[in-house]
Amino acid sequence: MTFEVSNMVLALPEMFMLAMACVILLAVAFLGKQGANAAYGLSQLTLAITAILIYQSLGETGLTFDGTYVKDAFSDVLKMAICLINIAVLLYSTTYLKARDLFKGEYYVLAIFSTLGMMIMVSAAHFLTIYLGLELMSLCMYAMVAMHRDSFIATEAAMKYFILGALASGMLLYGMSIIYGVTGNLSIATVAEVVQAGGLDNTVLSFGIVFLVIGIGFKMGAVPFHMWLPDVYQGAPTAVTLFIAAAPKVAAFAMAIRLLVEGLGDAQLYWQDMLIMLSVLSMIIGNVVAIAQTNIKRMLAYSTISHIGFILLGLISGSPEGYAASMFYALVYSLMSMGGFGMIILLSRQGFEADNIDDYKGLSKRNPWYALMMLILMFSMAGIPPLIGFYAKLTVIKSIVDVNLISIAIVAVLMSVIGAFYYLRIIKVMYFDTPEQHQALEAPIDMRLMISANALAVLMLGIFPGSLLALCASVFPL
Amino acid sequence: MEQIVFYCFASILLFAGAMVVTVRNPVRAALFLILAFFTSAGIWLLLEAEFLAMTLVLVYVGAVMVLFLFVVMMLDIDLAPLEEGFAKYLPLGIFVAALITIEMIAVLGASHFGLDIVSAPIPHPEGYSNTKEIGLLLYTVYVYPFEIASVILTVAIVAAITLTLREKKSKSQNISEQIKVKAKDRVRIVKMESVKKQEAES
Amino acid sequence: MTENLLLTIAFAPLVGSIIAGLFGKQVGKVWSHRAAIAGVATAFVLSVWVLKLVAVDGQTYNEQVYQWLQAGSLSLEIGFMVDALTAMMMVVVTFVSLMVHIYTIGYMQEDNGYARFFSYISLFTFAMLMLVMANNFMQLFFGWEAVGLVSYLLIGFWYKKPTAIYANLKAFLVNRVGDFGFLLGISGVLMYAGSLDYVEVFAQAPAISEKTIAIFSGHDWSVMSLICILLFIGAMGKSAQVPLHVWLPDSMEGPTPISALIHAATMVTAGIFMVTRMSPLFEFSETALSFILVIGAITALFMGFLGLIQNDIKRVIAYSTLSQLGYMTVALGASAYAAGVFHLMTHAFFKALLFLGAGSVIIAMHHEQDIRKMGGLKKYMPITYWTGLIGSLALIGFPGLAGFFSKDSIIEAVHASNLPGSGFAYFAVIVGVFITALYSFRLFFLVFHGKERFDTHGGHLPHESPAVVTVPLILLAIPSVIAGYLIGSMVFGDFFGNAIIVHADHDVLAHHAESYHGVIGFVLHGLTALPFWLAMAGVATAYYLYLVKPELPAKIQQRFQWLHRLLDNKYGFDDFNQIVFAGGSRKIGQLLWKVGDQTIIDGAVVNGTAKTVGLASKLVRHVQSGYLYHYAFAMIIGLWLLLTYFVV
Amino acid sequence: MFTDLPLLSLLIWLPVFGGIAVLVNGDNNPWARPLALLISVATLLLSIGLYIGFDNATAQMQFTEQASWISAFDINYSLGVDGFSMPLIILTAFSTVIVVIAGWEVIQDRVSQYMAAFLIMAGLMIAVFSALDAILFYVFFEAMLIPLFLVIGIWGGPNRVYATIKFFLYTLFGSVFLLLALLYLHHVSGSFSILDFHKVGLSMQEQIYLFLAFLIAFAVKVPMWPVHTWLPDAHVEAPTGGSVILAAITLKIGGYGFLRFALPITPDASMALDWLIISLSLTAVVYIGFVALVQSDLKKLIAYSSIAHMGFVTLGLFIVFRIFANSATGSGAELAIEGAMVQMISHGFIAAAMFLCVGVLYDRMHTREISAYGGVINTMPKFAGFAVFFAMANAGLPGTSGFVGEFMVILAAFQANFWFAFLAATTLILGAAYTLWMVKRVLFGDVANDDVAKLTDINRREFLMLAVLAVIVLAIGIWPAPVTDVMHATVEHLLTQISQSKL
Amino acid sequence: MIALSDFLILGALLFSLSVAGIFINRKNIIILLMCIELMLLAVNLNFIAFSHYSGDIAGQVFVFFILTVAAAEAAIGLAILVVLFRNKHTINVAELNKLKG
Repeated sequence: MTFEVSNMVLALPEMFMLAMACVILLAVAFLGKQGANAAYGLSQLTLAITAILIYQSLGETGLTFDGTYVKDAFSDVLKMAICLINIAVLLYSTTYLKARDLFKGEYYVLAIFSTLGMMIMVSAAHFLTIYLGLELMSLCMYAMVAMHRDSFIATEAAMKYFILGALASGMLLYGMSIIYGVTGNLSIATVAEVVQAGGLDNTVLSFGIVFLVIGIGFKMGAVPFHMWLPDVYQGAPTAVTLFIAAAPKVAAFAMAIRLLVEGLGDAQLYWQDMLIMLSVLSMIIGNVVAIAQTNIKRMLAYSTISHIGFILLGLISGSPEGYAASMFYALVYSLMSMGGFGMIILLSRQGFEADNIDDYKGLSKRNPWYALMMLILMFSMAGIPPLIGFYAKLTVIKSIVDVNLISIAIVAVLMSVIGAFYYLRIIKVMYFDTPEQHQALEAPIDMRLMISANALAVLMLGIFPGSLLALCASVFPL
Repeated sequence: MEQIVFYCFASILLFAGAMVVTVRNPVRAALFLILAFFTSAGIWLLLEAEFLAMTLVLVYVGAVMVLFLFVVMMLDIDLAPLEEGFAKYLPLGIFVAALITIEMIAVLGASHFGLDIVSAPIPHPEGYSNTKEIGLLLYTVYVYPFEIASVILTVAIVAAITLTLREKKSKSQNISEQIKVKAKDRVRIVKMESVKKQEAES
Repeated sequence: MTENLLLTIAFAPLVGSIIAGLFGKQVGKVWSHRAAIAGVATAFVLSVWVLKLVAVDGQTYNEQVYQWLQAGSLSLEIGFMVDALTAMMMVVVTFVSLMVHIYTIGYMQEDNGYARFFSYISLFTFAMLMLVMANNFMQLFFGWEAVGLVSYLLIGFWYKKPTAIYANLKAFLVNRVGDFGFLLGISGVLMYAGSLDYVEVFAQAPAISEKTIAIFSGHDWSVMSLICILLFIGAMGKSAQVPLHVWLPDSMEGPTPISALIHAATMVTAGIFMVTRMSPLFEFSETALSFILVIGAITALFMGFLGLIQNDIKRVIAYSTLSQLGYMTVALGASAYAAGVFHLMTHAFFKALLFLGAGSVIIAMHHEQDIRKMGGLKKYMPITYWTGLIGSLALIGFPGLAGFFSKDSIIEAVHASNLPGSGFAYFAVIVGVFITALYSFRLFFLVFHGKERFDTHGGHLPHESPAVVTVPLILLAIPSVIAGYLIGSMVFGDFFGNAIIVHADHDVLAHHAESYHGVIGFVLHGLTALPFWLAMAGVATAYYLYLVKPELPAKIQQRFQWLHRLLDNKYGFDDFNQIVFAGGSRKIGQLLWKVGDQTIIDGAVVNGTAKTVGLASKLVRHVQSGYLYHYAFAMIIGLWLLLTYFVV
Repeated sequence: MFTDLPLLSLLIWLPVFGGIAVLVNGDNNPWARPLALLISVATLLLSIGLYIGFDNATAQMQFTEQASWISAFDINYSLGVDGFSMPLIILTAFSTVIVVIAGWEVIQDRVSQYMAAFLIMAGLMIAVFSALDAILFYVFFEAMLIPLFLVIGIWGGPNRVYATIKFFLYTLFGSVFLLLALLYLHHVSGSFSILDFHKVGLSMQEQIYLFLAFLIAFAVKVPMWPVHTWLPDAHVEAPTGGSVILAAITLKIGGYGFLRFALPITPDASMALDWLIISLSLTAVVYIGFVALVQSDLKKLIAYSSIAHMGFVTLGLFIVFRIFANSATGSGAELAIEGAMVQMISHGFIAAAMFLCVGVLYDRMHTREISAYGGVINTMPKFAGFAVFFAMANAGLPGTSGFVGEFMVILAAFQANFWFAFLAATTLILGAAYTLWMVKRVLFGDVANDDVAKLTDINRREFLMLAVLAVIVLAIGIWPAPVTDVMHATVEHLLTQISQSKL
Repeated sequence: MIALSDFLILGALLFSLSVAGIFINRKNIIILLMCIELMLLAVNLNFIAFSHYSGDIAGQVFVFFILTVAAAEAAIGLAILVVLFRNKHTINVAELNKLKG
């Protein structure tokens, strides 16, 4: 219970970000109309510097704040990823917000706070920090969804998101309380020790795990706790959808790892089957329902659900390789969905959301380069090599094949075939149909460059996935 | 004695909870919720969580529920349509809820947490202060969560303001803007035909 | 004999063909036919030289040229085998071919496809030479199919004629049915002999003959019988034996020279040649021989009948060809291979002669082929008339002419055979003699004698054909007369040596040879024998019916309406094939396509899956009703499921 | 000389980067076509280097290259060829040249994209044939679908959307099972090297499942009955170049897959389930033969004929077990496998030529309905000559390459079982029937209508490509030994592999 | 003595009640928010009971934070509600159905 600065330095990125968040808040409060630009600039700076800070401290590990905060390779990599993802996300969103009179400093304040929440989750070593990080992240996102105050659907989405999110938080807490009751501890490491030691009441333990799994399932968007996801994705302003779709999934994944793997790794027997159920249902429902969608945001939402099913596969395997695979998948998914929603922003304009699939008709004629980028993203999501999405599927399926869950693997691959259909439909619309609109793109140059970089990264990482895979593998030592 | 108190509080709590769920008037629901909080606080006292019991009353009854009531009053909610029936899927819902409850009770019941399994705690020594204990922890071990909680509250403020604050039309003058004004911004000259063209009758 | 010599023989016509075919436009008509004729003439001259080497010097040749393919221990090679049989065939082929080449100059003078025609017939010569000179089954099959290809091309030579392109398709397909059996036969040979080389296979024959194969489980069949019958099915296709004969009459849609060359003299006899070549195998299977005997007999007799009622000059000859092929086949069945091949040779000469004669008539009639519109041409076309007479007499087996020797030896051989079915075969060939004479002279009389029933086309009287047409007729007439005198060495002598193997039990010719005392004796004996009198009776009947009482045939036709209809429908083979095989396959195809592919596989399975998924998608979509309480309820259901499955 | 160069890498990446270069050049660039031609010809020349430098005597992988690719999973960039893959690589390179020439004038819309798609596809397909690492193989195996999907979808016919999506999902459906199988093999063997897969021991049950996975994957690709229905649709809608590649190369990947994966990795299951493949193959030959007979669309007819011909490939590959059991002479197994290979190669040329012929007609008349034609020979004699030649080759006429493979397989099939040969040999009749009936209706007869009367004969470009193909078809038919010689050692090696039980 | 199970069952009943409230109530979003408060109350009860019986005060600290967060949550929830009401002039749950399918 002593305060040592040298220990607290481990949390420097979070501290820095918090400080900067306050600076941004002040800037917004005092700069008036100029605040938004300043907030945007400062936010990007914050994210960049945070990423650099994390990068520089790579390799240092340890617990601090009396075991509520942990810094390890896992947290460093994911936090860095979250920062980088959000840099791109903010860049994309800004274009969108500016075009719709939503360009306000508060957006960035909330975004940075939310990012902070994610980082706290990722670095949590205690149930309490997980919970608080989660709430910090979620509360910001509820508010962000509602930020388009004049939009019916945005507020409706926010309300649904909020109610269901709170419900899920309640469940998660309930689960935590039960685990606390069983193990008598709230620190993840200690819980793990107690569980490993055994002699616990298994019924109650699995009872608690059920609630934890529901909480995790909700945050990730796994069936049947997914119902918020399509509505929120569709209703939220695309900039916010983009924000929700990318980094929070990484954070939710981190939460799953912290809770289930680090905390309850020895109770894998209990949560494995639950996750199998969620995973299989997610893959089926996500892919099947996506087929009937006409709104691309909604379609991508369902596709997200199916991707979540795949991410869960890696956890199911219960092996370090599987966790690494899941992590790889989560990162890759973020990269792809960022690109996908970014593309929607790129094509949208004032008064035109570009969120109907038909809006993409003949894109390849109107704009071959971006059609190609979208093609890369779609094929990647469908899991066709040599794009990165393929390796994501490959690694998770490999991990469950390695633990002999062949039947699950068969479901997974079959669903990926069904899934390919709706991605192909986008490509079909872009390439095989004749254009109905002829307006030129209105996006600024940084947006264009970023989206190209994003899609090309999907391609290049697909051709050379080795380093990213190695990175993920290194996080989970055997 | 304790048991009688507990069961009293418990039944009032459940009753209040049930009423919160079922009454149609939000004001009454809020009031029942306050009742529930009070009884909860009583139960927490039984569990020797004095500090939290007080916090519950102060924070919840004092602040949160007032906020609720305030919003209920502020929004001019037309209650009439809210009265309409909500019973279509009710049986199914109740059934599932009942099942879950039974399952939960089965897990949490006496077979797992009865007195023979979890014995009563050793009473605290004299001079034990629940508030002090919590306070000690809060500012040492849990300083990090504490900071986060503060951030959450900040966010709540920011978010609430962002969402609900409407920039009023400022009544103060902005001189530079007034100077910049040009005639064409202020006066629109509309050319009109002196005689309105006859539309072709269809 | 050297490899180069044989290569030259085979490839000289091919070179001619390429020049005429690919460069016909550039070199012009004249050089086209010069090139082609030069090629064939070279082949002919050298073939004669080869025949001399074989027959006189007793040389044989069997060497590989190159390895075609190797798979494991199996080596398929291209090579030549020349023995007496080959040499004889080479001469016949190149000789008839040369004649046809020359004849074509006149016959096709006005045709647009002049060069193309020369290219085709030279190509045919090449293919036929490859067939006969092969030393293995693979190459034999190559030649076999290649002549089929050329036949296809030539029947459809006038590609604008719907009947021609129908006929060529039919010819190819029917031949393919035969090839189907042939290829299976070859496969069997490979399986049991482990090689496709003639010599090696023949060496294995005794061993193979002891093996059995269970095609239908429980029934062991003799492998040799199976192989031989399969091979013979190939021969049935190419040599137009019942029931695979249907293509040959239709093939007359092609230009007349190829009717002579391909569909009378050479290609159709490939089957006969093949069976003869395979005699070391066939001799081990009496079943196969009986089968051949019966099939041949049926063809010989019943195809003859059909010749009686045809009115198209070429079709009459075509049916006659069928019937004669039946004779040859009967000879094979009776193990009288030498007689069969001898008949093949003589038939090649006189049938080519008849066809070319018919062609000459057709030219004179301005491409009118209906014999009811001819008559009395004797005085206009003396050369054609006399050569035609020689041909016809040779065909009916008039003593002293080529056909007499070959046909008589066949009849005698069948008579001596004691295989199952030989009785029927003997009956068939005997009756066939009468029929042959009847239709041959019906044709002869109707064309050359009697009233002039032709349309004079505004005063243009028919006239004799030019020299390029008549010279081949004369040249062909010569062997038609004298070729029979080779009987001594070819049928009864040891001309063929080891080329033909006959088991002692079947050796009907050897038995026959004992009573052979030279040509004169044979002729004299022939004059007293039954066939001669039957032939004379046939001629007389024809004379009576068509010259003396021309109105009688119509009455007979009235009287035997059903019979006429039966013959007119060619026993219904064509209709049967058309309805059952052609129509049936199309029906099956439609069924499999529409029902199998489109309805079941695509409709039910492929699109059905897609539809099901789509439907499921639409259904599940409704669960996402937009109502918050449904969403919450879904979560509760999830909770309930998890609790129930994993806790309680 | 050639062994010093990383020849396979060059063969893969030259067309891929060349394709990208063409793509970047843009559609309005007049150099798109010459550049594409240059690259494709260069690739072809390089691939001939492969033939020259190839050592016939060994079954070892040759021209091997090895580099670490995804070290985390021990996935390597590992290349090499043997007697099976080398000819197919040359075929690929050759077909690409033909496709580039075929699209020279015909494609006017998005030319550089068209050329680039084919060049990239060529690189990917060469990579499929030369990959020795399972994942590397799979990556290229799948990646190839993308350009093909686009080619059919963008330049295809009116019903292209249905066709492309059907094609894509069908093949994807098949290949995901391959992926599972490969992952499982990795699980068992601890390596992704295909050659290690060959060595790994597997129980019967494992083999059966693996075999079925391979079967689904490759049966769709080949395609075998009853998973063939994507092919006619894809062919009908594809532009000529797409059809050519589809028929010449894509289908071969299925056959190659059986050779590389199914047979050596799961020999016991292959033996136990050979009846299945054999019956499906024979069904393909007979059933599809009948179906082809009644097609009214030229391309559909040829597509069905492709399916029937590919039936010989699978038949040839899987009768070996019966031959082992039956025949004392023992050469039948080699005959069967080599026959299947020759059939693949020959079909690559003949089907390509047939589709080019249809393309020639389609470019002029813009219809593929057989009934719209008739008497084409009158106006296009040169073309008709080629068409009849290729039709004959398609019908398996001796002297053409089409004969060789069928002949070898039928000879071998007899050694397995008389009825196999019997049913297989029906192709002699059916193949001739549907091909020649089509020829009759399209080419022969009097000029059917005014459109036919206006036809012009093939130009020099078309003549060139058809002539080259004709020469090759003829050459292989007359002397197939150069094709088969390169594979003897490999075939023998394969036969020893599959004759040793893994149980 | 009151058994731990009694408290837990009470918590469970309260939890179920609030959960049921969320899907039974179809008319009024405010009541939904209240249900959530009720649910957190149940959780808190659990924590405190466990904390009491194990003699570990950490559970009570947790409850403290839950209370804090719940307050913040309520604030944001109500803010969203206000925005929603301004847009739709209703807080009827059944009318929140523009997004579906």
